[in-house]
Amino acid sequence: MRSSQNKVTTLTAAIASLVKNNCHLSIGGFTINRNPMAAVYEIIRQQKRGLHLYAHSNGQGVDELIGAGCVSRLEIAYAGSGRFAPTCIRFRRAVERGEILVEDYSNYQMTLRFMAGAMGLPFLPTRSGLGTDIIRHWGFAKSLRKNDNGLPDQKLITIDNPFGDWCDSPKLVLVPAINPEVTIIHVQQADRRGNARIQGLTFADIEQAKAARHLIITCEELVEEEFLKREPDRNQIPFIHVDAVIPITWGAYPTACYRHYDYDPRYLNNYRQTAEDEESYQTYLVEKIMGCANHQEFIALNDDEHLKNLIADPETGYATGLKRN
Amino acid sequence: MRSSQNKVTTLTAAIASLVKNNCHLSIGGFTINRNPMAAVYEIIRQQKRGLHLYAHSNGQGVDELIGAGCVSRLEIAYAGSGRFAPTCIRFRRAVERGEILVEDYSNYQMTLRFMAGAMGLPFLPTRSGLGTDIIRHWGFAKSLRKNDNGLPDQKLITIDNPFGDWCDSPKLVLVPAINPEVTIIHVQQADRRGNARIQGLTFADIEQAKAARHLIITCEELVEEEFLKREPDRNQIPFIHVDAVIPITWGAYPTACYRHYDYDPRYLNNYRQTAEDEESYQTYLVEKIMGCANHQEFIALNDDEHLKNLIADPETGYATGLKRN
Amino acid sequence: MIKKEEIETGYSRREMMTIAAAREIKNGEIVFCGTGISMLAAMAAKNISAPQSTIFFETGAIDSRLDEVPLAVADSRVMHATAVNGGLAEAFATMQNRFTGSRVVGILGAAQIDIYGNLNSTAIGDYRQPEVRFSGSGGACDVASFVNRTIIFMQHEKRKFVEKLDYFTSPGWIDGPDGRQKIGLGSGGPETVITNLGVLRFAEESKKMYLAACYPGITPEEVQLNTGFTLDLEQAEVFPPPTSTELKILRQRCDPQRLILD
Amino acid sequence: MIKKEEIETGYSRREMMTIAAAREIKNGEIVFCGTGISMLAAMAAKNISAPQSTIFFETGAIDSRLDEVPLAVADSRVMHATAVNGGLAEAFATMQNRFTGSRVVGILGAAQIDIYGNLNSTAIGDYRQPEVRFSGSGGACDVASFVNRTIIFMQHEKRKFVEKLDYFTSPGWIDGPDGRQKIGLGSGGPETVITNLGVLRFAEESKKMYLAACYPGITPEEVQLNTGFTLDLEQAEVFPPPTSTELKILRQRCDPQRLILD
Repeated sequence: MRSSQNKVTTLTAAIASLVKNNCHLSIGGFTINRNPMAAVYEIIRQQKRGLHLYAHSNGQGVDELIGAGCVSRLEIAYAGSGRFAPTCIRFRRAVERGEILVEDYSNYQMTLRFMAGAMGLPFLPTRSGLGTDIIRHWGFAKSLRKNDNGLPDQKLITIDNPFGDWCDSPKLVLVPAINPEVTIIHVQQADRRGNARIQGLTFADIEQAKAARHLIITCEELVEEEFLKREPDRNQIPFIHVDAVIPITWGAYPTACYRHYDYDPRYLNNYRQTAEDEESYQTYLVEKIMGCANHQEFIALNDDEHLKNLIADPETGYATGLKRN
Repeated sequence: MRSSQNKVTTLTAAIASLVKNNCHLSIGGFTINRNPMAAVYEIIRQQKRGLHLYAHSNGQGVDELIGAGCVSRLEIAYAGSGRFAPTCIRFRRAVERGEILVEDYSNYQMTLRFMAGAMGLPFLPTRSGLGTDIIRHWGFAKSLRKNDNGLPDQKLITIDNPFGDWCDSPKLVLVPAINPEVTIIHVQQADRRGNARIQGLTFADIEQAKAARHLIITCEELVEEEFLKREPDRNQIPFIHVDAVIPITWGAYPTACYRHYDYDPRYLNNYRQTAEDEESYQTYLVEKIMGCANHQEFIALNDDEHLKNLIADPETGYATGLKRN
Repeated sequence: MIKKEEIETGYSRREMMTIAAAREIKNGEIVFCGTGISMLAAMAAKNISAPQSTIFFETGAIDSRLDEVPLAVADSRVMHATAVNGGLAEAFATMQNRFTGSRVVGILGAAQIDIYGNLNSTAIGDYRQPEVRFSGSGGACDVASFVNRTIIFMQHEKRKFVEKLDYFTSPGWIDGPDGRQKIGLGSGGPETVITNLGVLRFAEESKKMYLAACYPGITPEEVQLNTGFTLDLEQAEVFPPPTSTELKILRQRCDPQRLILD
Repeated sequence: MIKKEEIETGYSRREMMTIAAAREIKNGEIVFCGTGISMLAAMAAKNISAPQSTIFFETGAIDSRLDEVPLAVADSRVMHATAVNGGLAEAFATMQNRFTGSRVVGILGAAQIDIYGNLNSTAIGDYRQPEVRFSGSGGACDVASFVNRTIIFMQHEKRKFVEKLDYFTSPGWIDGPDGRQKIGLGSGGPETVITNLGVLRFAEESKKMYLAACYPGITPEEVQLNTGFTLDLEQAEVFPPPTSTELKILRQRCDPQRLILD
């Protein structure tokens, strides 16, 4: 499939065929930017269960998947949505209630774990984490690890530098690779074969993409291959890694997509309030998410004027002067 | 110096102050592309001696430095100039005569060594090299390593995967970081503070740049900071790594500089013939290199018509239809 | 909403904290910012006393212009007019890098801090089923491990300044002057803790936190009362209040919408 | 300069070698190319039988268009109209990657080869002061370690097909069927050796090289005479000569200036 010349499909089909119950899934984006939200909502609609989810610092996407009951296990560095939710609400509740198992890493550790996966290595070293509870406390017990061959037998391993005092690093933490069964990222532009261009910060999306067995790319714009090939210095993901391409405008909404639209402060503030209350959260899920057949319908819940305010200014890449209180 | 707002200087001053005799130097570029040739020739003019040189696959730059007697030790993966010299001539001769010490790595190993340096790590792992003489044969003896605190005590170390069979990698080769005292790269565009943009392939230049204690950037074009900041996705090196910026047109000549000019087949073919003969090589050094006060004079040895033929076609980035026999 | 303290002094505690942190930033430094008040402190420093400091985010943005205050480190506002837009890999490598990391000052926050400046931003109670769960390390553990010095923002409450952390997320001085060296970390460590009551630093010989200054109107005893371990109060001075220039720049240039200040 | 063989057959040995290698490349494969003839073989395959193969260079170029033949893997010609222009780090990661590496076919050359397809491209004689020094591994050791299968180009001479390599640069089958596994490498290994005399492959049970085919006009005995170890000659067929279409495309589309073919 990865050498196919046309990978364009529907989100419904891609999620149905690649995101299985209990699978190991990684989603791109960071807190309130470029989360693959259309895909997240489709996963919720298809009522996937038991997902083993990986992210580094993810906010909205992770919180909605947890809130909808799709997630059993989570490996993460940070679950927050910036000022809109310093700690994600449904994440916090699920962990405190013991509804999901969570295993903590630092942001760089998660980045290196995806990078190791992308590089085809079992681990990468870092000095981050030495002496901390991130090493001492495991979220997943040894037995759970043994029974899932998608997990390494150990969380993190501290070693002495085999090169002695080279680089003034007497000790290193080895972080094990992640090779998710599926990664989903949202990008600004892709072509039918799957070549992709991210504008602005790439976060750890490239590493997450290349570490995965299967890669789903949702994109704001489907463009011609020739268009991307005119400036290949600006592309990051070659088609050889890609399984499915789905063009979806507003595909990251309510999170931001640099140079296309900003995050929606109204949505994110409402979400925080809604997420705090069990009943209103269930109503939100039923009406806003399950109640829409697809992302287009979900976006259409907004009036045009509201969406227009979120459109990025071509100069700065965000909605300059947007009311964000 | 690295936080200075204006790092523009002359090549003469930058080489004189940063490239000391016997220092550990790394140069960017790959075989016949984007070698920092203006800097190489200036090093030759200043008659630097005893350099400990690092490259991955470098052709022209390495060969000229060796030919001029500047180099004592070399760590490298590949010394060749493509079809113009499958093995670099002066390199080959110097090694066969025992005039320089050389230590061999693979291209990925060298890349990872620079990457480790850039990441502030003492080593990175790979599966490349397992079972080969690249691990068994050291170019530098233990005693030499002990006496130079710029070198790790061991060349390469093979370990068992501490995560067992995770990622089907029972064994790994650990490659030690390189932190050169100075790296020199040639880029297409830079601003006065040192922000830099490479067009086309980056080779391992970014890793080499960030691994170094001091970084000299030569650039085809000195541009305004605002120009680079308008499209930061296309920049690779932020000013915080940079010590000196020197604008030099044709700074990579006779190697290519994508989107600016092609390599010069006539020069490279003549060089190969010249390099084969001891006497003509000494004449070349005296007349062509030492005989020019600077790179501008060296470039001016060519008539305008010849240089015009090398100018890159704006569509393809190279000199389309160039006679290359 | 105007708070009582603001009516009395003409500035809020949050403004005082932001300016206190901004004053710690030296010209030429590379400033690692998290979300919220730390970002505002970096913006204030750049606009007031350290114009050649470089603001830098773990998301990969270096030297962001920040025409508007970002509400998260991944906010598109950090991506505009940067020197380079990279990713997390590049950002953390810059901090772990031996040549650039030593020029980075990190600004962090946490849910708990101990006397050696070690931080918890993960959980209260049992790790696997906590009483209170926080966001997690994010980049905090990385920054605290790599960079030359860190500035820490805290709300000054007894339950937050604790004898023993519920979860050890990010390394401070560990357990004393050679604590970091013993576990394999290089130089660096926390330098200043800025709270809503005053400024704390770490004693050279013990690396224990002491009270360096109280904000005008706060007594050292009040600080001790809100601290879960015994503080050396002997060296406490009165912290110089924000100048009108500092306040003006903070309010008008950095956060005119008061998105973070309120 | 027309060679004797070319007058007799209408094509040169170098053309025969290039086409023999091109025929090994499957549609949909990712083709790692070195400098020279291997690059031409990949171009020929893409233009003849494997239009959906992807040409890829260790320098970081993926899916280069190659309107003109490059004279080195860093030639600016490989940078034009690619899917992505990256660097060495990305290129080798693609080969070491568990999902993409298995779809890469690598084309390599060397100065010496042994019966298990292990390669020397470093030195003849003592490593530290060699009789003959070559360019060194470049990416050869990396490719030979990582990818699923490799095709090797060799000049067929006794001093190049040796019992024991002077320097072991790149792993083939090491010393037999479980050789790679013993040293910690995954699946993959050399599949075909293409020389100026014929095509050699590796026996399934022993992983020893055998003669699979001779070019028209070459006898198995001639091949053995130019090989420094004993070859199984029993399975040698006559290799089908280049078709006129293959020759036409190779000469007109791939290397009209005969920069590599001569």
